[in-house]
Amino acid sequence: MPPTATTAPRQNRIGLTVVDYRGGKTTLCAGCGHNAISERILEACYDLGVASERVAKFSGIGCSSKSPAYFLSRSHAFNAVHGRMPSVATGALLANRHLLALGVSGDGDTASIGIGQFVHLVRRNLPMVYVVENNGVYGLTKGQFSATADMGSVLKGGAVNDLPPIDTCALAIQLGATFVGRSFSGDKKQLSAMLKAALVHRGTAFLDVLSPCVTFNDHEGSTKSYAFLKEQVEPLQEISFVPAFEDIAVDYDPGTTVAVRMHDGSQLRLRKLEAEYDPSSRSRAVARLLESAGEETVLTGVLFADPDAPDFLTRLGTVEAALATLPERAVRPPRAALDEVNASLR
Amino acid sequence: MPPTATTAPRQNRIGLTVVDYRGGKTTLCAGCGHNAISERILEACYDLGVASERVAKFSGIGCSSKSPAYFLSRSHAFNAVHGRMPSVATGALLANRHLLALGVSGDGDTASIGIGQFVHLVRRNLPMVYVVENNGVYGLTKGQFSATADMGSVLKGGAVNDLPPIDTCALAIQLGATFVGRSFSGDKKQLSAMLKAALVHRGTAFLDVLSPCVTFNDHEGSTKSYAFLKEQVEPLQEISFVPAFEDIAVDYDPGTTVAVRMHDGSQLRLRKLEAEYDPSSRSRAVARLLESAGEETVLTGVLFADPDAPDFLTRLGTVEAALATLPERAVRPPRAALDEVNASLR
Amino acid sequence: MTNDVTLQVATANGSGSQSSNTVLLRSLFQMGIPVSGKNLFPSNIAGLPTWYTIRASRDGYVARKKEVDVLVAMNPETARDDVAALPPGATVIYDAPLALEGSRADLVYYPVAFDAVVEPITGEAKLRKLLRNMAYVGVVARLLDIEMAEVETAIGRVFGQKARARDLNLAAARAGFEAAGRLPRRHPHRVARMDATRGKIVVDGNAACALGALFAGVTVVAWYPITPSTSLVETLSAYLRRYRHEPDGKATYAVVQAEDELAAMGMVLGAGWAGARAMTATSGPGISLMSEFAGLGYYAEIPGVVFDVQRVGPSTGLPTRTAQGDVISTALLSHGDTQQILILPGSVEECFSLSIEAFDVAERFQTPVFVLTDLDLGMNNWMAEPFAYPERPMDRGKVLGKDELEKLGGFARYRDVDGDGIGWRTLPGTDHPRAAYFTRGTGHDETAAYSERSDVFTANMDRLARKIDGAREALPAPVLRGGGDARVGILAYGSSDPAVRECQDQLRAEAGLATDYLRVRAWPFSRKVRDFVAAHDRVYVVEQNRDGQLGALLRLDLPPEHGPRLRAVAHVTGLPLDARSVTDAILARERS
Amino acid sequence: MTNDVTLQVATANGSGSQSSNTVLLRSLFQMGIPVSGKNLFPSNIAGLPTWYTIRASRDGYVARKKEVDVLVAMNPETARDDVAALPPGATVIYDAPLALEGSRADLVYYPVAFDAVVEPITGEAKLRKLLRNMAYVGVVARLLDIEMAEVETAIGRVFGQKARARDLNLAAARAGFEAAGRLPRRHPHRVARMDATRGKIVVDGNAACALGALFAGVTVVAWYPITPSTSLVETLSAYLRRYRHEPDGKATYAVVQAEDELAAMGMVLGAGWAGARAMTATSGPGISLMSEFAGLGYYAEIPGVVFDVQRVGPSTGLPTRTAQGDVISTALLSHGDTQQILILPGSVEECFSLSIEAFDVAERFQTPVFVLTDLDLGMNNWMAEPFAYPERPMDRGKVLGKDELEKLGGFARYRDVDGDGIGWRTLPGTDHPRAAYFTRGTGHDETAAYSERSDVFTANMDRLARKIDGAREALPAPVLRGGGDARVGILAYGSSDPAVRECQDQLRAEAGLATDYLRVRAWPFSRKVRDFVAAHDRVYVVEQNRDGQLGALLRLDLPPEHGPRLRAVAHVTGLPLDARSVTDAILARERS
Ligand SMILES: Cc1ncc(C[n+]2csc(CCOP(=O)(O)OP(=O)(O)O)c2C)c(N)n1
Ligand SMILES: Cc1ncc(C[n+]2csc(CCOP(=O)(O)OP(=O)(O)O)c2C)c(N)n1
Ligand code: SF4
Ligand code: SF4
Ligand SMILES: [Mg+2]
Ligand SMILES: [Mg+2]
Repeated sequence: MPPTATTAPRQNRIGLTVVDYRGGKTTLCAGCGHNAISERILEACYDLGVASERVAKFSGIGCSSKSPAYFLSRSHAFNAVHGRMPSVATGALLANRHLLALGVSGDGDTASIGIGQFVHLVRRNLPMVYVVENNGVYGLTKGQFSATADMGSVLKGGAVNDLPPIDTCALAIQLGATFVGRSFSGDKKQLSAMLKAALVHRGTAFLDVLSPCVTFNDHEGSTKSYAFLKEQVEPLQEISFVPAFEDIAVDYDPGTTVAVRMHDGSQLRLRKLEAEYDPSSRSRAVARLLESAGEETVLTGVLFADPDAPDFLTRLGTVEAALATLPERAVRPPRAALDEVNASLR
Repeated sequence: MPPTATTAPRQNRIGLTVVDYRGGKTTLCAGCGHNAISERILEACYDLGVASERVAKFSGIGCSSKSPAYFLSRSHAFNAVHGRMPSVATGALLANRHLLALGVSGDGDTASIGIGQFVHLVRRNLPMVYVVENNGVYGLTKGQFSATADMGSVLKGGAVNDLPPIDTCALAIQLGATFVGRSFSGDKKQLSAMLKAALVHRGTAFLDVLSPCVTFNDHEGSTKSYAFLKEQVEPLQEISFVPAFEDIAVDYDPGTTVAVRMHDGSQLRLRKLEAEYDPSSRSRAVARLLESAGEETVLTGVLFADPDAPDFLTRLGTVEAALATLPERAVRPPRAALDEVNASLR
Repeated sequence: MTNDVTLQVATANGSGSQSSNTVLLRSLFQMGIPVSGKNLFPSNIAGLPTWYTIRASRDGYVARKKEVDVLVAMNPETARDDVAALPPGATVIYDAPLALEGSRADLVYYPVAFDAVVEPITGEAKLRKLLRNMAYVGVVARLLDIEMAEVETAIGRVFGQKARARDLNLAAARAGFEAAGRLPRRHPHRVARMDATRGKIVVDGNAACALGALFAGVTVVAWYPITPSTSLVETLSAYLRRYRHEPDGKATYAVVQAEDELAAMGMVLGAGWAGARAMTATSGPGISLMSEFAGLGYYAEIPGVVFDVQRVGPSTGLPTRTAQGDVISTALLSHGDTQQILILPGSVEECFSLSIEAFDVAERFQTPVFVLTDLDLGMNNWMAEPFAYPERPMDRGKVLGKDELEKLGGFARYRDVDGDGIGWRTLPGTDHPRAAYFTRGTGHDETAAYSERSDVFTANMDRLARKIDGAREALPAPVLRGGGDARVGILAYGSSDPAVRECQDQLRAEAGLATDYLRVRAWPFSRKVRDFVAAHDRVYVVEQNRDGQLGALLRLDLPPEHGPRLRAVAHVTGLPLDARSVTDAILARERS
Repeated sequence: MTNDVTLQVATANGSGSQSSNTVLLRSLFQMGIPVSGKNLFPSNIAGLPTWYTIRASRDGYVARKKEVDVLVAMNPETARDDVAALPPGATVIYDAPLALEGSRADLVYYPVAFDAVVEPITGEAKLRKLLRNMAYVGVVARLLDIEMAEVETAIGRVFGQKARARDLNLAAARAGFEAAGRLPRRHPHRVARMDATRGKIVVDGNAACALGALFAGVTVVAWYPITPSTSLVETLSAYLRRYRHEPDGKATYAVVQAEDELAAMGMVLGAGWAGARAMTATSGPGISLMSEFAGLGYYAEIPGVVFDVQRVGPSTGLPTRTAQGDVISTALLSHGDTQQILILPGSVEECFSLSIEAFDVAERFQTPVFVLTDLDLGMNNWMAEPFAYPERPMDRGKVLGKDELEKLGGFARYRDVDGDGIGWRTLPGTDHPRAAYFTRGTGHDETAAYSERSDVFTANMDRLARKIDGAREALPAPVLRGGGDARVGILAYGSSDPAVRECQDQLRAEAGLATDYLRVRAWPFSRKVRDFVAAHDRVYVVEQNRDGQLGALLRLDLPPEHGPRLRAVAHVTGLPLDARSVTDAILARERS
């Protein structure tokens, strides 16, 4: 769209302005990576013309889990208990399969206390966007290591982590997630494209987004600081996203670029920076991630995508309408049914 | 040892007979795979001359988790709550690092409710033998699918599983276990050798042992029945175990056989049946398992071994003696220490 | 001694005796005789001792009776103990090789060579083992005068379509019947046709709860298997499959086996928040695991129904024994000041009807509702009146839709606009820009916005207390038995009901003691409960736990000056409650 | 108005005001004036409003006082509200640009241009922002006559080795002091040196509990961070590092950050079972998550110490506010009939001494012990007597070693050989063939063997009840304040203590009402608690929760006829309790 000369605020394809996608004022620290991610989410929803009323935001507990309050205030939200966002989101989607579920969690919330529910959510391929804002620490409780902290990373007080990190992406790929990526809160372009793809994906779209905690984990010796990440982040691809409502027919070179056709007809274009990387193979993706374990390099990009796998809700074979609001006649069997039951028990 | 002519019962190297390793009478169903595994555990301990008094048995809840009552009655045991064996075992080992911890769990106990604690146990490389008696169902609650049930497997009542199984071995390898194997309750020789290696290993030795539930999951259509497994089990290696106290110098062909030197000097010999399989590479082991996912074939054998990685207790840097029984003078600082503290708070 | 007999069958579990016992129970039922059955089974799958007790009672008593009149001793492991426990004069039918006849002089013995009896029926040894159990049915039928025609009908019903199994079992029962014909009859007990079961059904409480949920229009079921609640969801699933698919095959429900109870409860809250009628079923350990979420449900005000089919705790306890031990911890489930609504069905009829009410209450009061039954009620078979179709439409509570929002111009989620402490809610997905609100377990103001203010917090908590208090008279009211003018009251709930009714009769018959009996059906208590205590000098609170848990809740609820009127009759043995124990306990206190 | 002043500082968190407030607190303390500080902070990391209240009281009152005498208004966001809340006649020191002077006519205003005051000190803007907060320290010092020498000593102490920070802060404080010299003094409050803090220490309750655990010889610590308990374990870890390494550097302890609270509790039980002194620390949500394991600990009889630093529930609630809301749910934690021992320290001294006792009690009674403190006690700084070295050796409870087993020839884990309900245990790893037993949460007999027998189950449960009942007089005894002969009693616990003491004085001074005050320190209650109620006409039960939780436990424990004597004074606002609220509540009841 060519920029217009008037001062009327820009509108997206459903006639809303960016302001309509805003949330409350953040109460996170200035400079916190999480704030940048909130911005990207808000923008991605604006750009895609997502109807906020269809969105349900979910989170657990932590600084990261507070962030759904800071975007999309027109969407319902459920800030659950620590580590238990997956089950709450599952329940809500069971009740209403038409919700667009957008979850934000932290590395502590997901990889420490929440790893069990995470594993099972991923295994079910529950259709939702699941973002982990990964800073390697528990921000809200003042900076203890989480289970994604790297070996050898040092806390402000000097403590050194000597346990291997859980690679939530490798785990998600291994266990059945159908769209998995890793990004960095500082990489606007990559993160935006990946968020958009995640939003249109039908299945578990898991994004591990490195998101420095400026207050407790942004110092020398930390492997989750801005400085460290700026140095070590290594994109596997250059990513662009062409929404279904735009013209897909723009050229690309199939030799260097993989085009992933998303469920809704959008296209995700991955211009390869690491030639051999193949985001369509679970086993090779996991192997590549495990090989890089222990290295300082942080691979980012779309790690795995299988846009057509059946999702959990589809597999359940429920009626098209939301179960939550089915009328009484649809859910209370008729008198004859009870008569039949009574007869069978006589 | 040549068999003697007398009728005196055979003794192991610490002068005990097999009877000394027995437990109570099993209350599991006749033919249950779990009973065979109990037998193998008992024999392995007898063969190695394990001092039962040093052993602490752990389990969660389930038919499988009952089984520690049926072997090694001279060992302390802790039958915990459902899915929480890992934390209890961790605590006990923290208290007494000299215990030989032997855990038996079920696929429901570990992969369903217990997956969170399992992930973290493995990540810590807690030194213990961790056996999952895997029948793909919850035996004790009468045969619902567990999270290791294969896609397409059918229950007696006709229900079909449509979720992918969690491959606990792939998970354990990915997350840091240092000895990982898969076996079948019906394969005496393989299971024995693997149990012995696990018992001498210093680190998390995880064994997923397929163990049919004759009552609820041994029918046609089940992928965990005796018939199915006998057909589909495919060993990656032929395994033998030479304990440290025996003569290691027996010949083997290094071209076809990998010899793994265990921490205590024992040797595990893996004669390769799948030439390329390399149990020393985490990434390749996981990739191989993921490739076989969805196939009917069940790969068994030693999937991964890293006998020299530091275990959790060693990393903690505690005194050699068990913390539990340190005398008062070792754990209550002297009066002068409190004086110093008081002074610092003035 | 007609139509007043308690029969106990001792076998090993997994031996197929369950079918035999059902046949016996049904035969009596078909003869019009009030009957009840109690299954006492071990917490494993096969091979351990099991007892099944059938009581036929012309007076309609269906509580467990401790004194066994006729023992069928099939299990060598327990036979001696079983015989030792009999009252003088009892009858023992036993497998001949057990040679029990010498063990006591004061019993009537009937040895039956069961192997020989079934030998002619089939050559398969494994099958013969099972058929021995149907043979004792024939023996019992002959010795108690149970009509063989009814036995045959019952066998036909139990084995249904499986023609071969049915025929073999028919043969075995007949063989037993024949064999018993040769026994010299020396015992007093017999049964004879009555007309006291016409139109009645036989069903267990778990099935009844399942049917309640079905007719309550449940749409989301998340669960994790645990004895004795498992069959509730499994039965519900079967009914849902039958009655809740659209013509195109699509389901109007979702049943999800969660990874554990925490997840199950999280799913229930997620679904309840999004507007579904959601439920789970569990037992004690699951309740403990749901604690954190239960507090969230209370504080964020989210509907959901939790069935707790109680078993014996603490901890894993006795998974296959019955108790009422989760009452107080469930009422106060979770840290901080929390109050959870409890519903306490006292019969299989109520398992059905109060389960339906539970869903209404949950949505009306926007809070988790716990339906507490127990193993006895849930897993044993009970006679009952046929279930009555719900006459009231579903009460979906206060939900604002798009149009209302448009009219109102907005809403405040936690504002007490109606003076009942209950706010209006909206459902996610409501297509209105003012519909959204932010649900959280942290402090919040009326608009659901985050707040740490003291006054906001306190006002909200006070409203919550008012809201739950306001449920007292909206919950199932207590039920009075007796004229209301006795000086002694009995208060009980749940599966204790049949024992307490029988106890009332015993007290009157044996000691001339008139009692009123109030059966409580919910917490927070109706004010009628206070009034009952106020109207009686002494109130015995009968319950199946050690610490007198409902009594404790009651004491906290009463005007303190009425506290001294309460007397606890609280015991947990794991066995269904029997009247004799209660009567003896009350008489001992009355006489002291 | 000398040495009776309450100062409130309003800032944003993360702005470094914590150091400034500590300097003020310590300066007063060093001047020998009884002082207390209350930090009211939000549940985020930086930028939201924070208040810190310092009370200097010549009478030694250390409870929060609602009426602020002097406000330091640094936070534009809250300044207007803060001023509005002041009592008439109060003093406002404020950042000049806030221009608060017009807001109310009945206050004394001191505008200070803080930016200008710190401007000369450094060119770094970020630093200047922090230094503004030290400048108000100088202003307050000047206006209240706090000695600058003590301020400087306190700054030296707070900034320790960091020479540059120290010097900058010294400069800022001095600059504030100078600036205030130019203000015309128009307020009545001042302080002057006393001698009431000599020899005392200043410490928070979490550090005191940590030190208790350290000197109790704790060896295994498993935890999961949660406000407000986090600093307990973090402080403990620091002390362990300092005092619990052998000369060769090896540790005599292990601290493990668990993956969650379920795991933390599992580790505690595993370690306690294996013989270690094991502990965890948590707050409400963690307690809920530990429910299932807590029941296992009770039933399988495993020692362990759980610190619950209570915050405001239900659910996530107000994580940075104080309450006593977990009392009843913790006492009855887990399904089935369970009873958990509670220990309730009422001061930082007791945080130390009773923590030590908790470990003895846990091992003596072989059961989990819950030490309940709260955010006020745990995270605020308190004056205290120096900690007293434990005089009694550790009580490791009944453990049989190899030699005893050899002599006895064996043992039965759950046999009540001593008549106190407590069996003897052995530790895994004991080198004796008879040492082993099988620990389980399922039914078990005296030898720890699996059992489903009713009589075995009931006998075991009765023994457990006896065991816990037997702890009554072994737990920390209640403490009486008053002659014991008043007609009105007050009963309270934990951090309510200072407010209740002050309230007693107010009641006497304002209404001539003499009271006796019994401070409860454990549950199950000592019989002295009953006696106290028996000896008083009315007993006010003061607690910081909505539902009167300890009062409920008390009502269940009293002879019922004493129930009517209890009156609940139960409120939770999230703020530390103040005397005025309690006094007013009691007087209102006394006068009605
Ligand atoms: C059950 C429970 N345990 C502990 C806590 C305390 N807690 C709050 S947030 C948090 C960790 C958050 O870490 P993460 O998810 O990484 O979020 P971040 O703050 O780093 O964004 C913890 C432990 C809690 N709220 N609930
Ligand atoms: C908290 C809790 N939830 C549920 C149960 C019920 N339960 C007992 S065993 C079991 C599953 C056991 O399955 P698995 O671990 O595979 O063991 P198996 O019986 O198949 O050997 C369940 C769900 C329980 N005991 N505790
Ligand atoms: S503490 Fe860290 S994670 Fe939390 S808001 Fe501040 S910077 Fe972000
Ligand atoms: S039910 Fe299955 S798992 Fe359990 S004992 Fe029987 S065969 Fe084994
Ligand atoms: Mg984090
Ligand atoms: Mg299983």
